[in-house]
Amino acid sequence: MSLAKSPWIIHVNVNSCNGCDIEVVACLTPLYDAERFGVLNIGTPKQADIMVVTGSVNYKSVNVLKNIYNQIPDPKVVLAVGACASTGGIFHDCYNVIGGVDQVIPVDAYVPGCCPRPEAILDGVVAALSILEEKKKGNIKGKEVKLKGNEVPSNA
Amino acid sequence: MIENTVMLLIIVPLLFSLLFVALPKSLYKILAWALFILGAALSVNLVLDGTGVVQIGEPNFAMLENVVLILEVLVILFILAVSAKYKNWPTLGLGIISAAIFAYTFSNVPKVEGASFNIDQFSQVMILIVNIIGTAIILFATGYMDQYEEHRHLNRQKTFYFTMSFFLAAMNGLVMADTLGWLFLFWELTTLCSFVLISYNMDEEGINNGFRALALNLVGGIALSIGIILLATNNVSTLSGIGTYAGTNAAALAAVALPVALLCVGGFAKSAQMPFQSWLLGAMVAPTPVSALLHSSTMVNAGVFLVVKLVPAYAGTSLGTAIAVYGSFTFVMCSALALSQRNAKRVLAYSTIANLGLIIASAGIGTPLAVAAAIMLILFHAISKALLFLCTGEIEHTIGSRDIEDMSGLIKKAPLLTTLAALGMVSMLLPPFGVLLTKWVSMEAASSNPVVIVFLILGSALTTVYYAKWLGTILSSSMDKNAVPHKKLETYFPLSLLGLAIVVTSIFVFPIYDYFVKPQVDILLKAAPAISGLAGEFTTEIGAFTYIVIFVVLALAILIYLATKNMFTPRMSSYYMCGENNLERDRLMFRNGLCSYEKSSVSNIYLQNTFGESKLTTLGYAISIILIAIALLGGIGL
Amino acid sequence: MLDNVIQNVTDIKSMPEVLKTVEGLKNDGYRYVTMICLKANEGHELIYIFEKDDKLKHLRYFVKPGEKPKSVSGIYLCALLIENEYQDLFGLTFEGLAIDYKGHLYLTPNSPKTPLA
Amino acid sequence: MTTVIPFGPQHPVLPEPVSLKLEIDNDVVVGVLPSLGYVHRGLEKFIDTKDYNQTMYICERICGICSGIHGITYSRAVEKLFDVEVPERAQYLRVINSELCRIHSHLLWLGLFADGFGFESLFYECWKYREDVLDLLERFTGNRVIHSMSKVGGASRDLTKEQIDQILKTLDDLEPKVKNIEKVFVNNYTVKKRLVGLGVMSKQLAYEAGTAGPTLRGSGNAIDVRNTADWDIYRDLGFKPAVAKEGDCYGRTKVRIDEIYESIKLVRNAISKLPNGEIETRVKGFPTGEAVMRAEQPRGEVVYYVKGKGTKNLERLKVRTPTFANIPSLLLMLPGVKLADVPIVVLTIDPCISCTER
Amino acid sequence: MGMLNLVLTNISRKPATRLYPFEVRAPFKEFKGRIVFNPDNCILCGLCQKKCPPDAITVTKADKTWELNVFRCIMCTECVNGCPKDCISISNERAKTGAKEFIKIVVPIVDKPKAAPSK
Amino acid sequence: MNMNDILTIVLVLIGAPILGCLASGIDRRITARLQGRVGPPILQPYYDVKKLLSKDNMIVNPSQNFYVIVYLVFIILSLLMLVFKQDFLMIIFVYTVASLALIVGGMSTGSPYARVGSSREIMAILSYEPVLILYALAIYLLTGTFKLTAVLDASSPLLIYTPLIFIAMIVVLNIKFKKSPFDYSTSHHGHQELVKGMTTEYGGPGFATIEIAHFYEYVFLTGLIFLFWASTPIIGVLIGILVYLLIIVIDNITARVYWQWMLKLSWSVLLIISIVNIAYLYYSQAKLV
Ligand code: NFV
Ligand code: SF4
Ligand code: SF4
Ligand code: SF4
Repeated sequence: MSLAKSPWIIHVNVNSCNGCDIEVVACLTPLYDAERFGVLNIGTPKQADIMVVTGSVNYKSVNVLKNIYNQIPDPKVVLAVGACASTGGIFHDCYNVIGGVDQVIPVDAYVPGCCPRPEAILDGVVAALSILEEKKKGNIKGKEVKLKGNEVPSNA
Repeated sequence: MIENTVMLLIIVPLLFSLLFVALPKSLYKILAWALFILGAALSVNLVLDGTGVVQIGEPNFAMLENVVLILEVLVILFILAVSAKYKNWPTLGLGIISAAIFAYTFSNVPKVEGASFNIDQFSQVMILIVNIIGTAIILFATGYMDQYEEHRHLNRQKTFYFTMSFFLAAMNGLVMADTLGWLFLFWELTTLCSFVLISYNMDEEGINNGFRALALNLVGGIALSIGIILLATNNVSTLSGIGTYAGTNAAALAAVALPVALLCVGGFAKSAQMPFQSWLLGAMVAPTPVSALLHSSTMVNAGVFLVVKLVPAYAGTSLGTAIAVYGSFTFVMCSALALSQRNAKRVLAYSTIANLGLIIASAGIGTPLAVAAAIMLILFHAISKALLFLCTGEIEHTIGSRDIEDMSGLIKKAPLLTTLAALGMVSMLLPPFGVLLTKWVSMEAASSNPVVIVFLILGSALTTVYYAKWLGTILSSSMDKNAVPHKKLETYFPLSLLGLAIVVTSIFVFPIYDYFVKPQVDILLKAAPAISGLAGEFTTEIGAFTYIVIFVVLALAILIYLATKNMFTPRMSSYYMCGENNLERDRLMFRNGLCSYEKSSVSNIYLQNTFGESKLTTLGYAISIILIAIALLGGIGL
Repeated sequence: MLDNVIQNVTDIKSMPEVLKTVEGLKNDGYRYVTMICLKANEGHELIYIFEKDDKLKHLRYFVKPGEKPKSVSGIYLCALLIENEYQDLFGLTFEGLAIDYKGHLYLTPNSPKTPLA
Repeated sequence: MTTVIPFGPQHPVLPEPVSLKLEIDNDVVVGVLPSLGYVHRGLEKFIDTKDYNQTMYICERICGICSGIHGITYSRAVEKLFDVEVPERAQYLRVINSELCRIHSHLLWLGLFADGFGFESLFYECWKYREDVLDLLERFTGNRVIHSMSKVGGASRDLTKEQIDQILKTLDDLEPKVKNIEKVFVNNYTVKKRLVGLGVMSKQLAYEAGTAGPTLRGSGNAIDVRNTADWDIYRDLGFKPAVAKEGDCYGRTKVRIDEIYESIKLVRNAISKLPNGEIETRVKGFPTGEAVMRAEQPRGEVVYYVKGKGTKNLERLKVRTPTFANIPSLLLMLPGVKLADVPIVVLTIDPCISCTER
Repeated sequence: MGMLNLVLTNISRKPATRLYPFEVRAPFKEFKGRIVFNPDNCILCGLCQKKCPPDAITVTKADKTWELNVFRCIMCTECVNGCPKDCISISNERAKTGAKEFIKIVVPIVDKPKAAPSK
Repeated sequence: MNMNDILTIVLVLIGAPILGCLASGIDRRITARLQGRVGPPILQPYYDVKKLLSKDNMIVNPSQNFYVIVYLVFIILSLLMLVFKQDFLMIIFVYTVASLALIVGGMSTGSPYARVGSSREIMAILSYEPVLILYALAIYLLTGTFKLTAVLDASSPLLIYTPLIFIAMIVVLNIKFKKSPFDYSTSHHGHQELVKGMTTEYGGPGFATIEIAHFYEYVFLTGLIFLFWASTPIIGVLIGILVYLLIIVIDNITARVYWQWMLKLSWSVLLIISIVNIAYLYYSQAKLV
C-alpha cells in the first residue's frame, strides 16, 4: 500500500499546447488538491513515481522524455495526459511530431480529452496507483530507453 | 643523557644539511628516510629522557658563545649583502638597524655566564612536531621537488635540502634554547632559511616576497632584540627567567610588561599576525613542502611558542587582555579573508594565521584552561595543517592547479589523496578531532571575555564556511575518471602518517593532555586546569567534550553505510540536467540551444564583494595596529 | 492577388537597400513586428512588418534562389528569432545574425529538414 | 571559472519547456542562450492538409492558455480575406470570451509567478480564484481551457440570460478577491524585495526591443492593440490600456493586475451593451488574398498573416505571437540578475513556449 | 499583512477543495464531454470523417464500420454539426480514463431493413 | 550507563521520529488548510518514507549515501546529547557535523543544482551558527556552565533573560527548517530554480534517510526552543509548538528571499540583538537559579 499512498509525480511537458499542463497544475491547486492522495509535484525525476506526460513527442523533446524516464527509479508509471500524449491528437501528422508518448516510452495509462478536466487527470493518477502497486509486487522494471542514432548530436 | 639528545637534535640536522650538499641527488631519498628515522628516534628519545635544564658552562660555553657571535655577525652581513645586491632598501635599512642594535648589545649589555637549554613539556611537543612532521615533510619533498623543478626549469635542489635541514637544526635550537641571546640567534636563522626558501624560484615574485618576509621578520626581530635588551637591564637573560622574575612581585610584573609586549610583537611578526600577515601570504610562492614545514607547522609556531612561554608575565593583566583581543581579532579577520580566496594555498595561509591568532588569544586569556588549549592547538594544528599543505601540493601535481574550483571531482581522480585532504579539513573544523576540541576549550575559556568570545564565535563560523566549500568541492564527483596519479611511497607515506597522526592524537587526546600539557600549564601558571578524561569525555569545569562517543558514532555511520550499501539494488544513473543529458557521454554535459553538448560546471560562492581582500586587509591593518599600540602602551604603563 | 488587403507595402529590390530602409525606419521610431516568408517563383518572398502608432508598414523583398539575405538583427535585435526560424523552416541563410542557431532553432539533426521549403 | 548550468527544458519552476543555458559568475548571470524547439509542432505547415475551418481548431491549439483569442483572431483574419461583416452580437461575444480568457490567463500567471519566487500559498490563492472564471468559461463555451467558441463567420455558442447573470455575479465576487491578492503583490515586503528593481527595461529600450503586451506597457508605453482602428468595439466599451512606469518586474505585475480589473470592466460593459441578433454569417467560397490581423493577447500583441489562393486550404499562415517578440528582451534583462531571479525575470514576460514555437 | 489575512481566512473556513472522487460535482450541461454516436441513421457518407480535424473518425464503407478514436477526439463538435443525419451528438459526461485497449470505439453499422419503396 | 539511560536512548530513537513525522504531517496539513485545501493525511510523511524505502536506490555517485547516513546519525547524536543534558557548545558542534554532512552529500553528487544549493546552504551556516553559539554563551553566562543540566534544573525560565536571543532563534529555526522565506537551498516541493537544491540527486532510500533525519531534526530544533522555558516543561513544550506554528504561518505569508538578504539580516539584525542580549547578561551578572 505504501506506494499507493504517496505517489510523487513529475510533470514533463514534451510538446504540449499548455492546455493539458495547466490542467495538471490545476489538479494540485486547492480546488482539486491532489495532495489529498499524497501527490506531490516533485521537481526531480530521482524522487518521482509517476511521470505525467503532456503533449505529443517531437524530435527535440524525445531526448528529454527518454532521459527523464530513465532517471525515475523503479517502480514507475507513465501517465499520458491528453489527446496529444495519448495518440498525437490533433497534431498527429505534423511534420515535427513523432506521435503519442507510447511511440517512445512505455505508457501505462491514458487520459483522454483535449484538454482533460482535472477530474479526469485525478482519475488517471488513481488508475496509475494500482498499476504502481502491481509493478511493485511483480517487481516489474522499466526498461532503459536509449537515445539512438542522430538523437545524439555529434558535438560541435 | 638529555644533554646528548639535545646536542644531537641540533647536530644531526646540520650534518644532514651538509650531506645533502655533498651527496648526489640520487641519494636524497635514502637521506630523507634516514633523516626521518633519526629525527623521529631522537625526538622520541628526548621525550623519554624527560624534562630538564641543560646548562652549558665553561669551557664549552666560551667556545659556543663565540660561535654564536660569529653566526650573528654572519647573519647580519648576509642580510646587508643580499638586500644591497637586490637593491631592496627597506630591508637594507632594517638590516642596518639590526646591526646597530647588535653592536649596542655587544658593547653595552652585560655578558651572561653560561647558557642553558630548557627542555620542558612544551619543548618536547615542539620537538616532536619539528622532528617527526618536519622530517616527514622533507621526505615528501623528495617525491615532490623533481616534478616541481621540472615545471619551472630549476635546478637548485641542493640549496633546497640544505636549507630545509639547516632549518630543522635552527628550529630545534629555537624551541629548546632558554638563553635569550641564543634564542635570538636561532630566531634569526629561521628567518634567513625562510627567506632563502621563499625566494627559491629566483624569479621576481619569489624574491620580492622573500624580501617582504625578511623585512617584516626583521621588524619582529628588532622588537625582540629591544625586548631582550630591556630585560637584560632587569637582569633577566633567560626565557624561563622572565616568568620567575615577573612572579616575584607586582613591581617586577610591571617592569617586564613593556619588554614582554615587545617580545610578543616579535612573536606576532613571526606568526604573521595582522598587520604582518602579508609575508606569509607572499611565502606561498615557495614550493609546497616549504609552506608545510616553515609556514604552517613549525617556524610560524615559533612566534606563538614564544608568546605562550611568556604567559606567566602577562596572565591576568591588562596586557593579557589586549593580547587576547588582538589574537581573536586576527582570528576573525583572517577567517573572513579566507572566505573570498579560491587559491588553496592562500586559504591555508589565512587559516594558519587565523589559528595562530586563536592560540595567541587563548594565551592572552591566560587561564589554565586557555593556556592548555593554546598548547594543544599548536600540536593539533601543526599536524592538520602540514597534511593539508602537503595534500595541496600533491593535488597541484595531480591536476595542475591549486585553484579550489579546479579541484571539483578530485575524489574520482585520486581517491586516497582526496580522502586524506578531506580528513585534514574535517579535522580542522569538526569534532571529534583535536583542532576542534582545542577550539572548543578555548571558546569555553574565552567565554569570560565578551569581546574575545564574540570574535571567536564569528571566526569559527567563517572557518566552517571556507573549509566546507573546499571540502564539498573536492568530494564532488564531477570529473571523469582519468589520469590516476602514480602513487609514490615517499609521497603517500608522509601523507598517511599525518592522517594517522590526526586520528591517533585525537583519540588519545586525554593522555596527551595529561602527559604534556597539564604539567606545562602547571609550570607556567602554577595551576593546572581541572580537566578530567573519564569515559571518553574531555571534561573541563564548564563543559564536556565527548570525543569517544563521536568516534564510535562515526564508525557506526561507516558500518551502516557498508551494511546497507547493497541492500537497495543500487543503480547508477545520469545526472538530472532538466532532461537534456546523455548517459553515454560525459555525465555533466547537457545539450544547449545550438544542439551541441556542453559541460555544466558550478563554482562556489566567494563573497568577493563583502569579504573582498583589499577592503578587509585595510581594515585589518588599522585595527590590528591600534591593538598592538594599545598593548605596547599598556606595557609602558599608561 | 488582392493586394488591397494588406496596405502600405513597399517593394524593395536589393538587400543593401533593405538594410538602409530598415535603418531609416528604426530612426523614425518604428517597431519591428515580424517578418513573413513565402515561397514564390523558386525563391522566397520576405515581408518585413513594422509598426508605429498603430500603423503597419510592410517591406517586400524577393530573395532569389541561392541568395543569402542579410540579417537585420544588427539593427533590431528582436529580428534574430524570426530569421533563425526561417533558416530552419525554409533553409534560407541569413548573414550576420546576432545569435546563429545554424538551423537548430527548432529542428534537430533527426527531424525533417526545411519542412516549409 | 564561471558556472554553467542548464535551466530547463524540464524544470519544475515552469510547467513549460523554457530552456536556457545560463552562465553565471559570482551568482550573477552573465550569459544566456535560449534553447527552443521543444514544442515546435509545425502548425504553419499543417494548413496544407486542413481546410480553413479546421484550421481554426489548430490555431486554438497553438496554445491552451490563450487559445480563445487565437481562435478569434484567426477567424477575423480569414473573415478579412472573405471581406464579410460578422454580426454585432457575435463580435460582442468574442470580446466577452477574450476578456474572460485574459482574466484566467493573468490569474494563472500571477499564480505561477508567485510560485516562481517561492510563495506557494499565494500561488494557490490565485489559482483558486481562477477556477471561478474557468467555470464561467466552461458554461459559456463547453470547455474549461480550449473553448472553440469562435468560428469563421461568427460564434458557435450564444450566451443565455442565465449565463449572463452568472457571469456578472461571478465577476462581482471576483473583484474583491483580486483586490486581496493585489494587496499582497503590491505590498508584501518579501515580494517587493524580490520584484522591485529587477529586470528593468526603460521605456525606450522596451519599445526598441520590440516587446509586446504587459512587458511593453510595464515600461510605460501605452501600446495596446485593443485600442486600434482595427476593431472599434473596444473603444466603444471605454477601454483604457493599463500602464506602469517602473519598467521592472514589479511594474509588469501591476500592469497585469490592472488588466484584470480592466477586463472585468470590459466584460460588464460588453454585457450591458450586448445587442440581440444573429451570431453567425455563413461564409461561402474559398479565401483569396492576404491579410494581416492583430489582436491583444494576454501576453501582448499577436499578428496573424493569412494568405489564400482560392482553394479550401490557405496557402500560408503565419502567427507572430507575443512571447516570440518578448524572448529577445530576456537576452537584455537576464544578464546582471542573480541566479535566484532567473525564474522571476523569465516569468515576467509570461513566456508561452507553445505560442512561440507553434 | 495582506497574506496573513488571507491565510487566516482560509484556515477559518471550510477548505475550498472539491472532494472529487468522493463527491462528484454534476457536470455543467454545456460541457462537451464526449461524442455519442447513434448508428441507426448513419448512411456512412463519411462527411464526419472529412470534417474531423484530428482524423479521429474513420468511416469504412466496405466493412460498414464507423470508428472513433476517443483518445484523439478533441471535442470540437465539427462532426456533430456536420453530420447530415444527426447521428452524432455530444454528451456532458467525460470519456473515461483507460489503458490502450479502450482507445477505439468501433461501431458496426447494421443494414437497415429496406424502407418504404419495397412495399 | 545504566538501565535508565538505555531506556531513554531507545525511547528517543523510536519516539523522536514518530514525533517528527507527526509534526511534519501536521505541518503539511496546516499548510494545506492555510492555503484553503484539505491536505494530505497526517501520516503522509510516514507513507512517503515507507514508499521511498521501497524504491530502487538510484545513485549518481557510490558514496553519496554515506553522507546522508552521517547526517542521520549525527542528528540523532545531537538529539541524544540534548536529552542527556550534555555540553551545549558540543551539541552545536555535533549538529554542525550533521549539517555539513548533508551539504557535502549534496555537493558530492556533483549535480549543478545540488552544488549551487549546497553553496547557498553553506552561507546559511554562516548566518545561523554564530547565533546558535551565542545562545550557548547565554546559557553559560546564566548558569556558569555549558552543560544543560543547569538550565534544565533551574527553577526560573531562560526566556526572561534572553528574549532577544529567543527572537533570533526563531529566525534560525526558520532557516534550519528550510521554510520560506529561507528555502533557497532546497525546498520541500521542488518548485524553485534549483529544482530540489541539495537533494536533487537523492531518491529512494537515500532520500528516505534524509527525511527520517529531518524528523529527528524537527524534534531537536524544537528542543532548542523548549530550553527557553525548561523550568516548567509544559510551558516549554507549548512554546516549542507555538514557535513551530509561527514558522508554518511565516512560511505561508512570505516569498523566498535571497541568501544574500538572509546573510545581511543575520549579521546585522540577529547578531546585533543577540550580542546586545549577551552584553546585558554580562553587565547585569544575572544568574539562572
Ligand atoms: N497570450 C498569449 Fe500566447 C499567444 N499568441 C503567447 O505568447 O500564450 Ni500561450
Ligand atoms: S491534448 Fe489538447 S490541450 Fe492537451 S496538449 Fe494536446 S492540444 Fe493541447
Ligand atoms: S455519422 Fe453522419 S456524417 Fe458520419 S458517416 Fe454517418 S451519416 Fe455520415
Ligand atoms: S468532436 Fe471533433 S474531434 Fe471529435 S470526432 Fe467529432 S470532429 Fe472529430
